[in-house]
Amino acid sequence: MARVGVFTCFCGANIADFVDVPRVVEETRKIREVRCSIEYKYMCSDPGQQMIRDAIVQQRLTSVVVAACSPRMHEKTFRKALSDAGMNPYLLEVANIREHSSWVHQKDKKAATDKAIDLIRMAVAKSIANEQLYEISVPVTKRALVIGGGIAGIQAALDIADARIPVTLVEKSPSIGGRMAQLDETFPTLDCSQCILTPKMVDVASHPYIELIPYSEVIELDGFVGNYKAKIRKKASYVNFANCTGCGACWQKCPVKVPNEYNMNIDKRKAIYTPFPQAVPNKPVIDAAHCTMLLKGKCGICAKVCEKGAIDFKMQDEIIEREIGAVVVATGYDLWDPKPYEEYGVGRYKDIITSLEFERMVSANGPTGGVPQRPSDGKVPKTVVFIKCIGSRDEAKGIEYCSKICCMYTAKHAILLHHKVHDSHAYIFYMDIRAAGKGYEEFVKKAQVDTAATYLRGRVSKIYKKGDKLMVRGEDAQIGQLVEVEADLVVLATAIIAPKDNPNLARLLGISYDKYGYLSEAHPKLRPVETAKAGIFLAGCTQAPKDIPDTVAQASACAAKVCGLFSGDTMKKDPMVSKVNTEFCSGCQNCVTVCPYGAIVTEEIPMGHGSKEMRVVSKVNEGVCQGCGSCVAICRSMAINLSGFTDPQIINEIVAI
Amino acid sequence: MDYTKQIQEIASKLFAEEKIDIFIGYRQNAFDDNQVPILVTVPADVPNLIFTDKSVLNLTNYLKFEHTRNKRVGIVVKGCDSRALNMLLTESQVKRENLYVIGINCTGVLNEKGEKAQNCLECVMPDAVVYDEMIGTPSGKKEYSVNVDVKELAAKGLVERGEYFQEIFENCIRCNACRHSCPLCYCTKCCIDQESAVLYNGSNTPSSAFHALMTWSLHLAGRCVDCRNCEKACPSHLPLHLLHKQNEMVIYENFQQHLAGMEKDDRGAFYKYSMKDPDDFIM
Amino acid sequence: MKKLTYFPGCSAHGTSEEFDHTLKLVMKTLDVEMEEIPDWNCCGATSAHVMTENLAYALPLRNLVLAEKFTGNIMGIACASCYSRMKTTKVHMDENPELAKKINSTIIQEGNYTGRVEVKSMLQYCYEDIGLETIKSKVTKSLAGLKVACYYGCLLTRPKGITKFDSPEYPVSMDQIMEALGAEAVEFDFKTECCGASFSISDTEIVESLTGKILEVAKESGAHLIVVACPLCQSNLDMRQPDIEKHQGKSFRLPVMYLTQLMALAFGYPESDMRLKKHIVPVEEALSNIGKIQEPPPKVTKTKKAVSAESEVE
Amino acid sequence: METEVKETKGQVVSAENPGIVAPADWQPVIMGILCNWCSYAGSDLTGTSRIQYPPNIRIIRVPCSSRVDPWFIIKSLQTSADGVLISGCHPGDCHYISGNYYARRRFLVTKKLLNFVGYHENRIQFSWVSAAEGPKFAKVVAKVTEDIKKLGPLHKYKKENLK
Repeated sequence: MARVGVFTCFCGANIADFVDVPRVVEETRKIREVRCSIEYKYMCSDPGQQMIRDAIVQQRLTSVVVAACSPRMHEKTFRKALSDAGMNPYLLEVANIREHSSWVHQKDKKAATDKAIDLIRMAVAKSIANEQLYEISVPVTKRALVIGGGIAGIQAALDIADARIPVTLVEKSPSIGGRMAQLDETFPTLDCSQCILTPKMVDVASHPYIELIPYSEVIELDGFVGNYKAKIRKKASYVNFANCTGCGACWQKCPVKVPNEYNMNIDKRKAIYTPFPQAVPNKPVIDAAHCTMLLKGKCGICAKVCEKGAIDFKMQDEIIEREIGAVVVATGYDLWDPKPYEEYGVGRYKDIITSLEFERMVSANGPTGGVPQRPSDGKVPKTVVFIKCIGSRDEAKGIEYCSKICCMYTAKHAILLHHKVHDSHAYIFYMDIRAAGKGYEEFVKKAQVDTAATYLRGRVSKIYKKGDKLMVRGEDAQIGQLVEVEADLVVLATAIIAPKDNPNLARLLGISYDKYGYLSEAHPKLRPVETAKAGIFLAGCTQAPKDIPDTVAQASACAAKVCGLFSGDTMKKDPMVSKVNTEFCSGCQNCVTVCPYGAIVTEEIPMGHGSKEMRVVSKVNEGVCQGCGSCVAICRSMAINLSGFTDPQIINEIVAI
Repeated sequence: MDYTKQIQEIASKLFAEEKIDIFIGYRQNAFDDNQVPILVTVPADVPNLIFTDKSVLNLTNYLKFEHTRNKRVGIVVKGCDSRALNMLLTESQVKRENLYVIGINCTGVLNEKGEKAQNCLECVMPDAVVYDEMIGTPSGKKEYSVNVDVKELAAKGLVERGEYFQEIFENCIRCNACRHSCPLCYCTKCCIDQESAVLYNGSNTPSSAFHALMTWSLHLAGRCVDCRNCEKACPSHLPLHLLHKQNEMVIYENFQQHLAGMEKDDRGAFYKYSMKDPDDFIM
Repeated sequence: MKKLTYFPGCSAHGTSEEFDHTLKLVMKTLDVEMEEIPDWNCCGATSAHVMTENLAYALPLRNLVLAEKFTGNIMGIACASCYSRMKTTKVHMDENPELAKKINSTIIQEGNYTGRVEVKSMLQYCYEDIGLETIKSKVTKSLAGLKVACYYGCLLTRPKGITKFDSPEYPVSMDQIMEALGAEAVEFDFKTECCGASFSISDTEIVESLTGKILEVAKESGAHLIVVACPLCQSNLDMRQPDIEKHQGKSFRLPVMYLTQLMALAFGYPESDMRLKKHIVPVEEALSNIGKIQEPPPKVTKTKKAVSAESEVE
Repeated sequence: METEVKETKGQVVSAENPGIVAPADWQPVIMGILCNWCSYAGSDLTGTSRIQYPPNIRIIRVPCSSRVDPWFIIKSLQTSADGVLISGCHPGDCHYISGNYYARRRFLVTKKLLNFVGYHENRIQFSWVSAAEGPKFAKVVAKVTEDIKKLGPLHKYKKENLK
């Protein structure tokens, strides 16, 4: 026989003024299973809790009902009181007689009291079916996987590693550094990007807690939070890094020239190459798609000149497996291809370039030695037109969103142009100037005033050729007139888009992505770094376009989340998860389909006791289950139940009144 | 529609080639006025097999019993039966590799009065959708139409409809024959039989019948293929199809014209969703 | 022999008679039998679709219904405006059969619209259904030496969702036909710029400034003449030229010819068949460039090439 | 086709069973099943905002609307309840990603089936109430209570052995 204790709170006057508490106590005492019914002014106060603890011991209660405020308020408080009295905390039920009765029926004390009695009756009935539950602890593998070695991945990896947690950093290309390594100077302070980034890259390479796996990709992720297993494919580099000293003799002698991705294809690199001089690791790789030795079996010059014998043409892709507890995804961004802007002559005119191409040109280690040149004739441009929102905020040709950083880097480009070519002039066509950020508006002002760049509000409708100039025709909406600028060079601020591979990666990791391909955060406001899958976090532009400070902040936030997750040897988890009664499970696997977390798997069990015949049943992975109960409601044979909200508990509530 | 010869030939061939252990088909009953299922285990019994337009029952029901589990089974399925088989395959209740399926492209079976059965008149898929071997000419998918009885009842007033069903629930004797005859009621332990004190009081009253039949029909909603085994098994001759057809209509009209078992790996309407599902009934 | 159902439109019988005439010659050479729709009616361009939507559909729809009485599966249209109205109507009616039925049954007595007949401009027909190879094979007098700027105007390739033909901003079909005839199609940026046709009557100043820009860029590109496939383009660019020259103090002297006139010429028809007298800007001087092959421009050698996407081996 | 709800002075007639009448001051019992993250939080907000609503509803907390098995509805109607209100997160806002989408399908079929066998459709009602929609929750409860008051007491298939 159940022995239930009911504890009704006055909540000062909050409850007592509108609910007749003595009558509640009197009525609830009549319930068959109720052993004691006690009232007190403030149940949540120390003396109130003491009354509960005393009653549990003295009355040998089997469950406790507290009639007070919402369980969302003090459920934890009272559970602790139960624990302190040596009772399983999950034998508590809260009857919400404040938010659901006294506060909302202030004009009818009788009705409010009747309702309060009913709510307590329901809670008592439910509590009788309550079971002892225990917090689930899931062991944690304390190693983080960071996917992507741009500034986001670098920052996350360093912050996690500084907390003495091992990190595996996987980078797709031969060197870490990402997009930031391609930048010249950064807004709004014009620090040299290389100067602030390369020390961090070196730190990654030398950090005792970071394992850097460059030129590789994650191809599989199994498991759940704290217990993931990742498979990483390390692409064949054909260079034995252990022997290579990075002397560079191989690439100097290589006869094959290939467009250089690092310099936006403005110049050429070799088929054996390091992407850029400050690359980390500073070891070359062979581009198998272009190496004549690998393609046709002829050449092999690099192998001949390598004194260390580090070249190995027989090298194969390698699969590396790592057990990890959490994942940070930082795959960065791609740039939109402005081809649809046919009215600008994109693709036909060499002197129309993208911003990142311009960035490479003005970069000191760039293909033109830091001075911009017209691709058509190599002349230094005097008049440069910058056009913003190419693809961004353009539903017809591109995408609807704002790429966020173009306003700032275009202002930067105007300033850099002025630095490099003193007698030049910049014209900037814009839709709006979005310069929200510390020092950003001032920076734009600097471009407008100090550099005297001409800002023209309006869209460009046409670019056509006149002699060797490009005529840029657009509207100056502020004076309501058509303007034409005779330009030497046109720079298009193309939109940021999600990496093409993101949907594949998302499927592989089991997380979601939006219609543009950006990976989705768990909550746009309150959980911006987590994904809906526990233990997987997002940093940088893979989640949405953002600038360097925001990216670094998000990366550090990821690191904090990972460190929090790894703060104990096990993770504690609410025991409100689903459980399968294998005796009743018929193995239809519909629960596997509806589970939003993939928490349900199947296992084989013997048909009967000692039987050799096997049958398939469902099994809940407690570490992954979030306790929604979707599986419970669709299980026809009621083989699954959700602890804390079992069928008997809810049915008891329904039939209690 | 008389495929007796073909089926006997196929069954003999399957036994001769040792492809099957059991063949599930139809035979004439003792009074020669109806057909009953037969589980043929030896080739000598093959001549008893028969298939005509009186081969009414859905034989896939016999796949859920212990006799056939993990045995190699040859089975005859009509259009509706094959949809039930599809459901069983999708819900992992039978293994495809254990089955040799003879699909009948059905032209409709007869009811007790010798007329074409109502579910055959309204049939959407007379052709077998799963088969190893096909008999008859496929006639293709038919247009969906709302069940005439459902339509007629829905046109009546609420009170009248309520009284009609009250009688049905009063006449139910809670024998569970409907459940037993349904191929898709294969649960290890039916929910109605569990924890009876809380869920269902087990007594033979209209309210318990109501509760059991409501639960049952909702568990078959989006899965029922309208074979009407249940109705044939019901000793009280209750029009059980009303409940299933009502649910089928709601599902068809609201959830992208969903019909159970038409495709492989379609788990039924309640195990998927669409953003376009109706929302106007929710405040 | 291919069959083509032909919709001439009002201007083909008037201002652009030379277009109509040379089109018929060209089609004869290309082995296409043109069947002109009898009792065709106005396409409703410029006025109907700003007044009432249903009327704007009804007028072309009747022509489409009439076209379905012929065996040909394609309705070829000379005028770009007619083409635009007809094609828009076809696309919208095919998307919305209910509306088509309604309009059909209310106004049109000649039959029921089924959507069988495809609608194409003559440019599109030449490019897609006849093909560059066939056109090339019929050339008896190459136009080599002649530099042309191809002007498509606003309607032949736009809106993209309706026409589904060539690029809406930088089309190339006419350029390729010109090259098949032996002429050189110069790089011309104002292929689809607005000529101001809608203001033709009401505000000629706008037309002059817009058309003047087109002429200026065409001249700049080195063309001897402008090729068009639309009567309105032709009249605007040709007829207004003297006025533009006078008001803007510039000299263009750029003749504006129909695509079909040049095709007919290349197919060996005498100049007398071109109706050259109808042009305001004389064309003779421009046409005299035919046969005068200029020095080919010096080829850029591989080493000087700025950037190539291909990899290369030294 | 729904039967017209009869307005009778001084008493309420059951919509399903015209033979059953109740006095005019009869109060229905409504079973409210609310999801923890949106609707239960929303109902708490109604309380903290002191927005008043009729006291007929008895609230059960479940983690998600997808936890609601149709026979919770059936069971409620067979025991003390005269009507049921189920409330969850707005589509797209489900705390558990997709729970309410699955639930929505079951709710529609259940509602239509119960109506088919003789329950007035207003006895089974659904709402989406977010954690911020305290005022909406009050409105929803008021409307459901009013609807069910008009329908009169429910006697159908009540458990014979219950009080």
